[in-house]
Amino acid sequence: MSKYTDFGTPAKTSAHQITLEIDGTQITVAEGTSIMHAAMVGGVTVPKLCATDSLDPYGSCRLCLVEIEGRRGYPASCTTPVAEGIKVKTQTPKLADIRRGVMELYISDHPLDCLTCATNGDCELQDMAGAVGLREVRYGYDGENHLKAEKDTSNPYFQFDPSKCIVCSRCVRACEEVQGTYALTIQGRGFESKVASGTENFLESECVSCGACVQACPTATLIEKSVVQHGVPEHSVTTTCAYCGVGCSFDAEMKGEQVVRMVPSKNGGANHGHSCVKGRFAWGYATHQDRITTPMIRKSIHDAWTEVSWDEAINYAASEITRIQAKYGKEAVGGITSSRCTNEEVYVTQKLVRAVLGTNNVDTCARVCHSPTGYGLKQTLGESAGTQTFDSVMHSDVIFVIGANPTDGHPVFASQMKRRLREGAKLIVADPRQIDLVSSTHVKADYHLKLRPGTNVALISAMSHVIVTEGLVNEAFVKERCEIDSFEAWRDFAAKQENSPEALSEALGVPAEDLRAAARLYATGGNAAIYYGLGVTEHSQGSTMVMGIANLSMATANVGREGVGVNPLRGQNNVQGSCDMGSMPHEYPGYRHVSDDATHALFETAWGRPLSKEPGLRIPNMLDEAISGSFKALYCVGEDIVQSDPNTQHVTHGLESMECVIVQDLFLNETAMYAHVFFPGASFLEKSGTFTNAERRISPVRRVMTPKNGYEDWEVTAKLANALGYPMHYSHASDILDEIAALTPTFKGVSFKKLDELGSVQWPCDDANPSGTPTMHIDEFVRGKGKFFITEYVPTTEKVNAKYPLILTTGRILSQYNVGAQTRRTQNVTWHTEDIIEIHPHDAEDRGIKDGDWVGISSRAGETVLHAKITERVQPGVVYTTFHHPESGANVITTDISDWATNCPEFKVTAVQLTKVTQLSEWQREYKVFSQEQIGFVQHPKNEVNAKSACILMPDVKQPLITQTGSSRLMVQKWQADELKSLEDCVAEEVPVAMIYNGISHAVMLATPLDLEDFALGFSLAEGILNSPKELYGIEVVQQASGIELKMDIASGRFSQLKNRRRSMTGRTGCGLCGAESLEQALRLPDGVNISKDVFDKAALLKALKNAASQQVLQSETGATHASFWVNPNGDVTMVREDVGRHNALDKLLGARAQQGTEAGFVLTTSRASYEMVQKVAVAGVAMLVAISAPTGLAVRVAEQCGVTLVGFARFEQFVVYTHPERLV
Amino acid sequence: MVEEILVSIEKHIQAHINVPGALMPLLHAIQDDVGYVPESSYSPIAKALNLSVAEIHGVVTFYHHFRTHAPGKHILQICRAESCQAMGSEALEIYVKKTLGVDYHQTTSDGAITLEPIYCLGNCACSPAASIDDQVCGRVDIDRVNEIIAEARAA
Amino acid sequence: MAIKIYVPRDSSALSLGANKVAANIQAEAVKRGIEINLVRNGSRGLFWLETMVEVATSKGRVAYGPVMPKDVASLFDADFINGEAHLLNLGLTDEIEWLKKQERLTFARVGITDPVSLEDYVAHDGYKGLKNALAMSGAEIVKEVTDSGLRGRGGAAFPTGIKWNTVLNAPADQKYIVCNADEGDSGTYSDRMIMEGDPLVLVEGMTIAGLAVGATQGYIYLRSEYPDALVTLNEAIANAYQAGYLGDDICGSGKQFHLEVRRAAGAYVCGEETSLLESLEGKRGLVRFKPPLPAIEGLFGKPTVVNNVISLATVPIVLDKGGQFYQDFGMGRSRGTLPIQLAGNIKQCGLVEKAFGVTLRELLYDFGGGSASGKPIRAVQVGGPLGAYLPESQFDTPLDYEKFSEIWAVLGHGGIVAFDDTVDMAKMARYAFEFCAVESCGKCTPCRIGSTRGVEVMDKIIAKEDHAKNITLVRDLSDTMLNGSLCALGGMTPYPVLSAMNHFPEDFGLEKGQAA
Amino acid sequence: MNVEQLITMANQIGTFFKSSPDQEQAKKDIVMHLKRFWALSMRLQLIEHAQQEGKGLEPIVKEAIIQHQALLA
Repeated sequence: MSKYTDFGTPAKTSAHQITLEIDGTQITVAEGTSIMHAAMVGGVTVPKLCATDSLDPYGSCRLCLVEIEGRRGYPASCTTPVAEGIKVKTQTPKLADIRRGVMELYISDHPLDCLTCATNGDCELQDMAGAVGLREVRYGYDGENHLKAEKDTSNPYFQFDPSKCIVCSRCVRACEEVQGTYALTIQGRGFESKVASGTENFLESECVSCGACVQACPTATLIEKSVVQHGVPEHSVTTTCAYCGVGCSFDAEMKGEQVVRMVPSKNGGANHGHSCVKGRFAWGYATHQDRITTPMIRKSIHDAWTEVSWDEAINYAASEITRIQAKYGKEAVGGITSSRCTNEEVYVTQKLVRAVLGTNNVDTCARVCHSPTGYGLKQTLGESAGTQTFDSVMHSDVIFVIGANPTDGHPVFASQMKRRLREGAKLIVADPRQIDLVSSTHVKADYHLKLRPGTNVALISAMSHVIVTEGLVNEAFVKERCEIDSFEAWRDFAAKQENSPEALSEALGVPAEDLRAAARLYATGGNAAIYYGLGVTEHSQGSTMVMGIANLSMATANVGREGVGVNPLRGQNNVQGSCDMGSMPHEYPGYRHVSDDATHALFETAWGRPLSKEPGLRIPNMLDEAISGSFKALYCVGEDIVQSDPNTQHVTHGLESMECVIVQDLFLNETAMYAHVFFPGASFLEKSGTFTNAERRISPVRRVMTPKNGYEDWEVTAKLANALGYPMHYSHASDILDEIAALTPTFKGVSFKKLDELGSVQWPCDDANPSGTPTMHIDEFVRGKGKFFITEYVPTTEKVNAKYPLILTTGRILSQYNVGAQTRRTQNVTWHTEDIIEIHPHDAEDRGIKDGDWVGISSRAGETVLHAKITERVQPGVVYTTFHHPESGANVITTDISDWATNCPEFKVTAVQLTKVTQLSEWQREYKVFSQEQIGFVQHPKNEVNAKSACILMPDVKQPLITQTGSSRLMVQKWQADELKSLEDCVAEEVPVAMIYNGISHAVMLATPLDLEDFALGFSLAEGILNSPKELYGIEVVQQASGIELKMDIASGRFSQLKNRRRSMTGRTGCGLCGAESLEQALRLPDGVNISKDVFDKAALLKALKNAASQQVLQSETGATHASFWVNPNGDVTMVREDVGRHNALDKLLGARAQQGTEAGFVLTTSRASYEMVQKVAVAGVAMLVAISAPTGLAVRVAEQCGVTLVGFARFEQFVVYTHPERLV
Repeated sequence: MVEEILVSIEKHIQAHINVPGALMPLLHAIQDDVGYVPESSYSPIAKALNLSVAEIHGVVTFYHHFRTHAPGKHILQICRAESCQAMGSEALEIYVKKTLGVDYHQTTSDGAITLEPIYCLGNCACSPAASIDDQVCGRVDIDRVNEIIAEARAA
Repeated sequence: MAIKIYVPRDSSALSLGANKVAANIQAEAVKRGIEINLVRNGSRGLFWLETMVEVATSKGRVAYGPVMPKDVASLFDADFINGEAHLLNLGLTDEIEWLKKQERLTFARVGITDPVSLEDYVAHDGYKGLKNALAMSGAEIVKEVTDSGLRGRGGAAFPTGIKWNTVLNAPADQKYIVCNADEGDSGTYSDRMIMEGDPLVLVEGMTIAGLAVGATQGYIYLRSEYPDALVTLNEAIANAYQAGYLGDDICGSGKQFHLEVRRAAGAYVCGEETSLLESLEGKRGLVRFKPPLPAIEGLFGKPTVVNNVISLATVPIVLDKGGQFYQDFGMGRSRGTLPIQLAGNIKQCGLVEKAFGVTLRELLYDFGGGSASGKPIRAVQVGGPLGAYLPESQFDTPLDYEKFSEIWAVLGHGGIVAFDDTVDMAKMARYAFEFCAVESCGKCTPCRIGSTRGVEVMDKIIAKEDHAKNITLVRDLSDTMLNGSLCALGGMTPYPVLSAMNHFPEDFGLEKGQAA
Repeated sequence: MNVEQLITMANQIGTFFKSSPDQEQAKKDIVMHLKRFWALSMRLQLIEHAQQEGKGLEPIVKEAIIQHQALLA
């Protein structure tokens, strides 16, 4: 499958070339190259197992031994460097013997299950056994071995099967060398050597699931579960990750339209074959059942959605925009694009707004993240972009990280940075919180400047003061490269006593000596590079700080070559690109102002429409104008402003004030809940285009599967333009890119053809730089001379006081991405199920808060409730949370305060108070009701996760759908003697249990997860699969997310009988879940249910209970049957069906009802309520199921998610309401 | 007890924090003090030395000298190397195992003695050799080993 | 004037009750009102005579041995403090034939001095070498060592001077001297005897090495099985610091050298220099591949001299008396002396320092006095658990690196373990694999899996299961391990296995002629 | 839109530029910033407010707006 040559050891660069002879061929390579690598260069393949060119040589497998003329022994070619004139033989009879001998040893401790192994055909061990000609293992298989070693399936994405491990240590080394986490080791020694994490299992370990170990494994020991499931892929397409600003290249390895796995591309310019848990594994959202694939429209946000055709949706949207512009004027509409969009999508959207709608009201989500970067770097250096490539960090001697958390936010680049740090580069971290880089495995910051949130500019002033007053300015550089007047003004400003570390130390909360030492290190430690993130930009002085950073780099000559520079770490995949593409209201593509005459003329000519020369509204301005009544329609592409923008109440108020909100997205996101038109979006796997990462690297996004929604996103925008009377005739994203290149000097040389050739290219790419520009500002700044700005520290107006004594700052976490719309719909939730609030032990103590308590967080803007985590990672007075879950309402509490230059919100500083609480905040409770209502408005609400996430915070339904316990406790409402009481109840559990024989899943039963071994044996005997308990060699109970697997090892004779039986069978015997053979098929939430909104009177329920019994004819005769009743809202039983089976009785009733029309009412059953019964009722759209007996825990959770009211123990004058009590009045 | 152990572990960690290649001396210090290297020490050691828990696990399990659980009150080691074999150590091993009722790496039911194999104590001129709690014994015959066991049990 | 009585503190002597003997002497002297000065010296190396007590008399030191604790009273009764006759009286120590026949250069002071006493050390020619070295340049010191012909006594026999020269010429901000004191070979104990009997000679040797190559920090990597050596070393180092022989200003020269003992933790493979370095760095003791040599990238990636205890302990005499003096001993390319350790089934086990060239037979019979059991010596393993087994027919081989190599054997660390005719060589071959399995670091496949398979195949051979096939298999496996292993542990395990099979085929169920 | 919001934003801009040693230049910079980054509707509203006393506006901001209102409108 791999399309890459593995040279075995990393390439070496050296000016000195060495020529040697390998198998008679003269080969010339750089000095330091291994013989193995040289051989591969010369086309000679040497057998190998422990060597791979992403890792340093190791020399353990001993397959790659060679003979060198005149030297003793058989040196390993991976660890032996080339030498001038040596003659190497890679194939001799002696070498063949040794290799075969080694391979014989390997195979003597390896299962012989190649044919049924998941990597059959994609296994290096298998290949090597063939290559060395192993025909026999004379040791036999009765010796000591590891074949019974237990499999570790704890990680949701990959499994570890030590029985297949050859202890090559590639996984351990990859975790160390490539990822830098050191989560793996070899445990024990000698024959007992075993890959281990030192913890219970992979999931419990320090592993960050980057996949490097899986990538490195030459066998099936560490393997993606998706490959186990789907088999080895058959073709691959190289594309670009849609997560963070690192912009990793991936090979989507496919089977037809099925993605089998995403493999980081070795040729990736940003990632060089590395990945993180998001890009590598969290792509399942693209095919998640929550995807909405049919366009929808509605008149009001309080109406249900109507599914319509694409044409209808487009025409409706166009007519609304036209109507609104006619009524309120051109400026009453606008568009917002997302940094998750491709360059081409952003381009066509801003083109639509500017050329078709005739306004510059277009903005992008960079507004709320890196807009100060664009502004600040443009002002100082002349270009709104970072100055370096990621690889540049390998030349840095001092790395200064400010307000960024690369190991969580930019993990793949962080790994590279950590590699450089392990090589000895110095590290300064400026962050209020102790991020991992401050102190983690083999990394320790030389200085952690633990400043108070909101004091960045004081920090940069203090450091500038040291540099200016201690003679650390590089005068020659400044004189040659910078505007001297601006420098002098800055110098005089910085030199003021009020800017000294001593003067600012208290405001910063950082000792003056640390500030001085850090400044000296930055100025004098060699190549010094600054990496910064949203901790710099998301402040009221965000732009000031960016300019301060640029000042510092210019003053010390740390810009304009490799290893130095100013490096904004862009949050999302295409922040750089979306800004480049003219999505800001004041700029055309390439950062050219809308008022600039030449540019204006260029675009007017190219687009053939009159264009406005006035800057448009920014996102917050749009919302403000909406509230004040002059902004009425919004086209929002791929962005979820309700969740991601500050002061949620303000955002939703703005949206509610609009007449037409058009949302284009994969999912019914939070913003879509306020929309009138929904255009289904395409995932990155379904479209073509380009993303531009944080290092200005334009990488191709290639379509690997057909869009589920029918169109790529740019096509939808183009259709809208067409409907608005402006034809856009693009046949492919490449046409758009060509137009961009034609109109934008910095992109002049960019084309899909070039990207195919080079893989990726860093802009500026033009005639002078046809292969792009890795490092900017080399001889001259883009603006000519660099310009210094005075950066006076102005404390934010968001101040702590007695009422709000703590500062809340926000950030993100490795496993989740931004608003979580993607990652929450993957198994990444395993690591981060909810947003929590971090609080220092002192602050917690003061407030009586304990770890895990519910804590109310109130600010001047609002209040929300999260679970507390007590940690010294935060400093006293500072609390911290993430914003990945909508119900967390992190932005309910953030304020409107924003950057002075760009309106980038001050997410990082909110004054709050924390108190221990017992219930969710009012906003959260309202949100829950509102979001559930909105989900209900979708005709086909494939709403599992949405619904789940909407209620996941509720203590009573917090657990996952599947439990592993025999029973669960939950809070219920009991109605007894006209009194409603909340009490705790205990319900039995049922769980899908798969019967798996010798690896083949045969049947799935719903069972209480107790005594499962007995269940397995009893079932097997009863079903005639086994004749005697002796034929069952072993049972393994494996807990999966979707249920429990009973893996039975049965006699081979019985197994072949079972296979024959299955082949000849039309249906399966045994009473399991009908048709389900595997766990994946077992638990399906009803698809497309439309639960009626009926409400019922309690009296009607009690009445029905009284009357029902008398209507059971068969039961009264036999005393042995179940019945299901249809009860109308008056409490009259209008239909009854009986059967020996409770499911059958229900099916009969629902069947009859389907025939006889849809009278309002609910179902009453004489039995207990199982998961399947709830499912049946939900599919039929029935709002309430009343059971005489108890429900199961699974039934309760499913009912909760489907919106069904579930009542149990309904007898005599009492009943217990388990879910949706709001329906009973 | 557990608290005490953690306190003394922390003390040793602090004493070794700036030692180059600190892990081995630190593990020795902990084992000398506590009698073994508790797995609960991995995480604080890792944090202090900027190592991973996995690395510490790898190191502890590599060296046979380190143990992760408390041994018996006394540790009896019998040399299994060639010189001692040449002088009849095999019979001695069999005898000791039978007498104590344990195999290697096991502890007698009264918790008094943990039996361990050892490969050379450097006492080859006085084979067969054994050691009890780091005290080497030479020319160990059945009588001598009975004496050693009795003394250990009495102590 | 107090009477000087010597009772060794050597751990072999301790293992035979030397502490009890010393305590009894002390008590008895008090009881009898005799003023004595009890010195705890190293062992003279005549272990069949331990505990050997010496008394300083006007005629010289008189030895008594083997002294059991219960003998002490009778010694006093016999007036041993004046060297008088007793059943255990061995005469003047210097006149003991066994010692007289030796050429003790490295072991010149062992058993004579108080190991941790600097005065005693200096009084017996200690620190003369260092004094000379301090007046020389690094290159001059290296040349002297090179000229001596000293080869690594750890087993690999690499010329010490050449190794030092590489480190001398490697530019670096920091270099290290590492002493390999992980003496794990069965049948060897000379390192231990030096460290317990004359640790200062090692300290001096390492200091000279530091001066020679420009290293300022030394580590002694000491096996954890030597707790007594740890105590003597630390005492000696502390005393050397105190007296200004270690530290920032050695003997007022302005040159610095620091020294620290680090304990190993029970891994034979850490006697291999690269895994030793890994272990010193706090890692799993996995073998590193070479190049890079430790001399270029050693401890913490810096140029490092890694030498065995005996090699370093021999340096002071080389610097004291000159390279030529040392070079004059020995034969062929094996120059100087070798401290040989007699062990196993030998009547008179002990340390024999002789110039290269002495034969095995002389050692086994002239020094050793034949087997302890009185039965014929059937096999001898030289050079530790990875050394070949030699039959009687090879006993006339002179101890010389090259001569041993010619008969597919190794001298190693100079340990000789004898077996009488009750030995089952198939079991010894099995044990060789077993030892390898117990001690394999697990990095390379031939050693990791091969050692365990070797045990299994030997079991089958011993059980006569598929005999012919398994004989072939064990030879093939040996070939794979020999040629394929990363280090000597796996690579030399075939030495004992194949030599046993070739020299003693009958123990493997083979006819004599079937052997090779 | 809410004029208070505009005042806050304008004052923030003023605060940045007023640290320049040249106050006339600072005023120009304030106005140019508003001109380049603010929508016309917002600018007009701000001018109107500045003309009517300009309550809440920092003096330098108010002066800048009044002084350069032709440029802004």
